[in-house]
Amino acid sequence: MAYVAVKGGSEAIEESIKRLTFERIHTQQVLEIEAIMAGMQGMIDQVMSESSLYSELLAALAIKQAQGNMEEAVFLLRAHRSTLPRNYYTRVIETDNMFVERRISASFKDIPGGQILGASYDYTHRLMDFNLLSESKEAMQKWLLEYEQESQHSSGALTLQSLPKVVAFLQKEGLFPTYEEDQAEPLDVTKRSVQFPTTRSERLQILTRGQTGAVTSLGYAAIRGYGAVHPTVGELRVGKLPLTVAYPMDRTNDEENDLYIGQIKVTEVESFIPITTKNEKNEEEIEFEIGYGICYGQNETKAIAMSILDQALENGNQDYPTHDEEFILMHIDSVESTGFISHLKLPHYVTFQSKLDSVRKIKKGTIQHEK
Amino acid sequence: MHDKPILHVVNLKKQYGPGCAVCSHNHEVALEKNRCPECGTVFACNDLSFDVYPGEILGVVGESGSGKSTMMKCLYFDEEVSSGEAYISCYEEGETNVFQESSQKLRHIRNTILGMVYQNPVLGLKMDFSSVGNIAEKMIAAGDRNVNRMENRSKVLLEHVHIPIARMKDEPKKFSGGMQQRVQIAKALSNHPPILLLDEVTTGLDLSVQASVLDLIKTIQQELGISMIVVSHDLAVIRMLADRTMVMLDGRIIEQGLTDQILENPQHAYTQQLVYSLI
Amino acid sequence: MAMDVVHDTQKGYRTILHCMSRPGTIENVSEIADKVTVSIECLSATFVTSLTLLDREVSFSVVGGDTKKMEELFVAYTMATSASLKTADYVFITKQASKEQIISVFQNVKTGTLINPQQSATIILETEYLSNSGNLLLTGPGIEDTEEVSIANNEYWLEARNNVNSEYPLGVDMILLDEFAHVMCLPRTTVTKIREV
Amino acid sequence: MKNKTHFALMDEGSKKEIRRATLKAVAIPGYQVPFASREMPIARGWGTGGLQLTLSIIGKEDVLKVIDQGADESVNAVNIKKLVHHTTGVETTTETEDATIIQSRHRIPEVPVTEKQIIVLQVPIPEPLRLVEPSEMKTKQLHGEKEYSGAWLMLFEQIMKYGKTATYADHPVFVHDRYVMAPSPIPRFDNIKMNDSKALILLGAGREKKIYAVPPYTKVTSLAFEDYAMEVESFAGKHCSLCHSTDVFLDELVNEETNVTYYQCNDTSNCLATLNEKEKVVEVGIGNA
Repeated sequence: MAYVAVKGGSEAIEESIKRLTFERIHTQQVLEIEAIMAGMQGMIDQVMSESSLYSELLAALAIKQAQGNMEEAVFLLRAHRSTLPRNYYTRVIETDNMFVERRISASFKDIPGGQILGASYDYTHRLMDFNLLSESKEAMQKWLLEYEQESQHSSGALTLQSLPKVVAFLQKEGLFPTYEEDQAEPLDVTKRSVQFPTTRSERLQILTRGQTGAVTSLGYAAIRGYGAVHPTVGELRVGKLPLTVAYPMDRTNDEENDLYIGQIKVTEVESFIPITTKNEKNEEEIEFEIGYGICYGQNETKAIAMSILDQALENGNQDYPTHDEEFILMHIDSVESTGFISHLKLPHYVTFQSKLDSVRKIKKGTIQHEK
Repeated sequence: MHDKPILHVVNLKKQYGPGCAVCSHNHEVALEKNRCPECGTVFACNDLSFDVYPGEILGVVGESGSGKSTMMKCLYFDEEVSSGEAYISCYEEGETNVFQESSQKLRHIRNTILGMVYQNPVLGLKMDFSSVGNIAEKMIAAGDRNVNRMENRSKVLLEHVHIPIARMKDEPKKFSGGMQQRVQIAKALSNHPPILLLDEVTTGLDLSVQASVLDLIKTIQQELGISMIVVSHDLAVIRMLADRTMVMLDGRIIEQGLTDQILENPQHAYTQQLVYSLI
Repeated sequence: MAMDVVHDTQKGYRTILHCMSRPGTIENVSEIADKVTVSIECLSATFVTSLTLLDREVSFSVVGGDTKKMEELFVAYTMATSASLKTADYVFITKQASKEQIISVFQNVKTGTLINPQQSATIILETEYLSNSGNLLLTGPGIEDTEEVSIANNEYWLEARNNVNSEYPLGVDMILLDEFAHVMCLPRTTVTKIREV
Repeated sequence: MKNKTHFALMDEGSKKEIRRATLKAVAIPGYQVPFASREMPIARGWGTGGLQLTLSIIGKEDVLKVIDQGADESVNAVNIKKLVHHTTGVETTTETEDATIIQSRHRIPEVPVTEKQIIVLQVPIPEPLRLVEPSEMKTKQLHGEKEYSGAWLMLFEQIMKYGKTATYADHPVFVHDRYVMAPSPIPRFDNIKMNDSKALILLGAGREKKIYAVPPYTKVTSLAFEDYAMEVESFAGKHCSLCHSTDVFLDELVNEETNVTYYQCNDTSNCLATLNEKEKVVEVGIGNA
């Protein structure tokens, strides 16, 4: 009988969860957290970015618990985030001071400090490497030895360096307007609700938390024709940023006393986008603006797409949904979209009964009318 | 004629742009037409002051770009004024400057005291809703909660504007421009607004339809004593409807008075040009 | 025994929620207030309320008496920011406040906007006594028929409150506290009337 | 790594934010107060708004009842109840009378609620004007200006088309003569229970990040024209096949073997109570004989 579905819920749930555990462990292969952390950096980065919680360990745990299901892993980490008190904000970070591991510019061949390719899939051939089916530790060690013997890798450590921004050089030349620094305290979208129209700090947070696929698709739509953004990647950099917080009991707010709390790896993109503005005389002019993208870990597509959407939303345009902040910001969050889609699986008996009643009455009414 | 105006407007100003030292002080001299050559600010309505008396039709005539449509939008609160005052005698006893009121109160004034017929029916109608629904919307906004009463009143009004009752459930998007305009008029009249604003309502209509719409407006005004502001670039319309007339040019009122007097003895060069071209 | 930041603030909050839902109803938080051991310049119930509602995401202002000590105390315990009367989310009016000071609070606090009426101040007012017999009659949401209350010195601010609440939904909500750790609330929807003798 | 969860799961800062929003919601009946909305261990759209409200108000002495579509044993109700119990240790119940907090999806219990209780309703779409206007910024403006002709017009159009209003569950209500509010997808049958309710009613939409409230003894009317009353779901001539109640909301069921339609109480705990009551009467009757 249909009614059984809503009865005996407790047992049904227990059984379903047991089954899930069975699926995870029945082959009796223990998936070590270390193995996920060592070999699944891409997934970890994506999970950290979408859940806006930077912890490689917790991300790896979430991936393990979710059996590699990304939306589930993000969900786990987000839910965990809700239980953590957050009493401090870090100091503002100047990304000029990033320890750069990779840095490219699509706008200029010669950028001061040079292009640094770093680690990238960009020029790999996407051919299946069947050798990985049987990879041995010995082979790994041999490869590493050879790698270190090559002279440029002799230091062993990463070639970290602090480089100035590409845009800074252009600003010196007067090609980019110089803006006054916005010292307004950013609004934390996870602590107070977003109001439309939003501030840029709110937009950037929601974009960087956005589901990678959603951000990418919408950024793509914005440059393909359903938007009015024509970007060039001015600078894309991947590297590490040190984080500090003000010493809690320090009333002088002296930066000397700041506490170092660790570092995060990020991908940062500054896209150069030409826009039309009006000068003091109300005449139209063309200027470059920067679309900004940043996300945890190495996730370049998302960061670029974010920079496109940032710019699209910065210059609203009623003709395109990709420039409509409600359309973009309300629909790219992984937990929200997957949650609402999946809630359709919940029983809707009462609502359906109500619908049925209404439809029947209308039908009856029409028949009476016709008589 | 009458002692107290139903609508009293003082120095209504609407500018687009920030203004600068040059145009903010002495724009009389500085402006090119209505635009400041220094900062590009446009003064769409520049210190408009006028009164509308109970039961009269005030005509507003001027070329396109003279600021008359912007003025109407300001009076219907579609646009926020840059500065100025307006007093409505049946709101707070005419002692409150309505331009200073909260949006909640403006909405109430608009729903209960004002009616508006836009030049473009798209602005005044929901094209996907039934015509009767469109007319009812205004009555609903004014607080009516009785379906039969609203339906009956809609039928009367539709008949008034010569739209067959059989088509009352059709959406305006299925209608011709003239029919849409007539639905809009029916809608604006539905809640007996003391003040009705009509912006180029007959523009774009066939001559025969024009005549019947104008007739309709005149009849309604006489029957119900509604005060109206009728904006038109067409002096013929103004001549037929308006008791008094003001002439606008480059965001300013250059002449106002009894319509007959203005037509017979125009003072301003621009008005003279208008009047003579009519003859 | 010290106040428990989890369970006592929960209780404090439920009391305020109950009172806010039922204006005129008087409850007390003495059980929690008695646990307050720090030396403070305000009523214990006020301190309980501050711990219940404030944290680093909101701002507050204190009016009346030596406000500096109280401000420091609230900042230290809740990490909330001290702000001007015009921008504060929570305004505490102490027993020491003069009539003029109280009226000036009502004239200056934020009352929200029509789009966001919740962005209005909550006033926490210390008063000598609150009781359920008196000639102040309350009606509005949360009140079945009429509530009769008396609030010490309400004549100081009743009119100012009426003015600030004149265009609903704009307005301010009040939490009233007395020396016996009684709590009563007056949300903006509550209409007051003095009983005519 | 610490394994123990904090009381009521959320950190105190999160609770405080929800509590502050809730107080404003009570002070402005029917107005949707925005809040940050934390991610919960259950999915968005599965009752996270209600859950956050429950977790922010609940204390050790509370007794919790959770129902989904009227049933205590519905999977989602059980799941939410389990989560709250695990993180707070509070007592749970299926008896409506015993509960101090009743979290519900799509129903208000048949048993009259009391002044001691708080009803928490889960809301999927809190904006009653969403069908009229997709933009949040614009709907906020409409509420601000008390401009509800769009909502009324929808009903008017239905009457013009069908001869009567054709709303389903979630028929909009007018609260304290100021705000049009989505009562959450409760059947029209339950709307009346919101008017002058003895209990405080809190409504939470987690995904849409809104909290709103109907304080006790507050005027709540279903949107309806003078001459076209809102019709509640009708079960005239039908009764519960188990307890034979007639004045309750019924689920329509079909016997798989005979293909005959029959009805059962939607509120399962009330059905059981009625049955027990009847047993008692029968027992007493036997005893007397």
